[in-house]
Amino acid sequence: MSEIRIQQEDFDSGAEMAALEDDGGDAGAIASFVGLVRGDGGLSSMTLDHYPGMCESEIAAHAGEARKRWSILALRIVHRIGRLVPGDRIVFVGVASKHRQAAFEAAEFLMDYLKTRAPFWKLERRGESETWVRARAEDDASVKRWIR
Amino acid sequence: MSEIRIQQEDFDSGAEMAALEDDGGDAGAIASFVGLVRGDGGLSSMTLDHYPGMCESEIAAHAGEARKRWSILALRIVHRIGRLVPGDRIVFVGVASKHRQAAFEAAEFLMDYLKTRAPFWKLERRGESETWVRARAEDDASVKRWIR
Amino acid sequence: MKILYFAWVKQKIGKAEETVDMPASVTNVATLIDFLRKRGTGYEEAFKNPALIRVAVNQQHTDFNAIVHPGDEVAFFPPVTGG
Amino acid sequence: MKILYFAWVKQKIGKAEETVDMPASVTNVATLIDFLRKRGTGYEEAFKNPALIRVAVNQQHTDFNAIVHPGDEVAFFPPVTGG
Repeated sequence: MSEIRIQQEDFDSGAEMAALEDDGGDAGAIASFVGLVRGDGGLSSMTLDHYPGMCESEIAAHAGEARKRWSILALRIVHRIGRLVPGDRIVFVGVASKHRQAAFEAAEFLMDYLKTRAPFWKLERRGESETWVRARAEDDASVKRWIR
Repeated sequence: MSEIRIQQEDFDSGAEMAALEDDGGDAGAIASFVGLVRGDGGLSSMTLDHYPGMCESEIAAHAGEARKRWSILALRIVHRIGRLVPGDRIVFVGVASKHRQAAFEAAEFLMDYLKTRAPFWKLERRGESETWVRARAEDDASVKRWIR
Repeated sequence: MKILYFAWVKQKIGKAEETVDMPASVTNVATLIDFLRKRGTGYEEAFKNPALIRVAVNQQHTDFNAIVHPGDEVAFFPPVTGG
Repeated sequence: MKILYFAWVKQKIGKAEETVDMPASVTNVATLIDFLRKRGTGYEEAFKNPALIRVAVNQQHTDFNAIVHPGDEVAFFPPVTGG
């Protein structure tokens, strides 16, 4: 089973983990990732813009691709939008599989794709100045691992 | 901060995640892993033997090694011992870091080392027969990634 | 044709979406950009450096050679920065 | 010298730990194994195939060439299978 949500409200990482444990059936391994807003360089807030519709379909397509590549028993992705402050959760990705290698790889694959393909954009506020985050070459390099 | 526990009683993955989020300070990334007992091939229970003292020091040494290799803000390892049944949690590993690559790599590193170095042994029961789990060549190959 | 803008492309153009009648000169994304650039200074500013712009046609990532049709939904945005 | 056994090594020998006086013949792990094998059928059975046995001296993984001393804690066990 796959659950994919894009939402303004916060999520509970523990509740997402518990749901994965429940949905995972005979899973032996659950790998998860939580992304949080960092307060680096005086960041006061971050606002996430997104492309409704395309966001959901891009993420669903990559979840489908992950299911083709790895044996996945359950998968959950939650991505927040709107205004967030340092310490806030941004994203949860969790994968339940029989084996740990598959669970870790699928979770990393999904995170790399969220960073480089899913239509989200971050606007950072520091004091009075607002800047759109520029795509990192590092993220592009990271996603290239999965191309085959 | 590092928390390492070896215990008979169950743990709550969500509570471990919440503690990592609290301890992580300005972490941007938390990667975690939960290992569960699978009921493959009619497994009815699994009993974990361990070497008290050496277990704690081996795990602490590897947590220290992970801290040398990656920039880690918080780290939690919980490993259960004693009798477990299918669906039971065995192990939790969680790492908070500024960046996702470090968090994922450190969590995988710690799991690979727990599998191949920490003195735990699994006794599987299927019906009336009990067998000690043999070390998997795959796990040895997996840990070799980290040797440098 | 429905056109959507996101992130700083939206800010420069000053709107999130609009519906335009596709002129005969527009056959693909590149010629659509040429057409849009002439619509005002916000557009000119947004499309000044096309290397910074990404495009999706009908919610699929594509490139400037992609053919466009009157009923399409075309979105312009900077490289994505999610996760 | 304190000797510990784990997993099937413990089952074959029939005890989890014991204290032995180290004879002069014992200098390293290999000669300690030779000494222990003569203590009974359980020991002989446990150490029959030394390739299956791992050893820790004073709670550090090591190999059969490791030197041992009278006050040491030596543990014998199969390859670990944690996680």
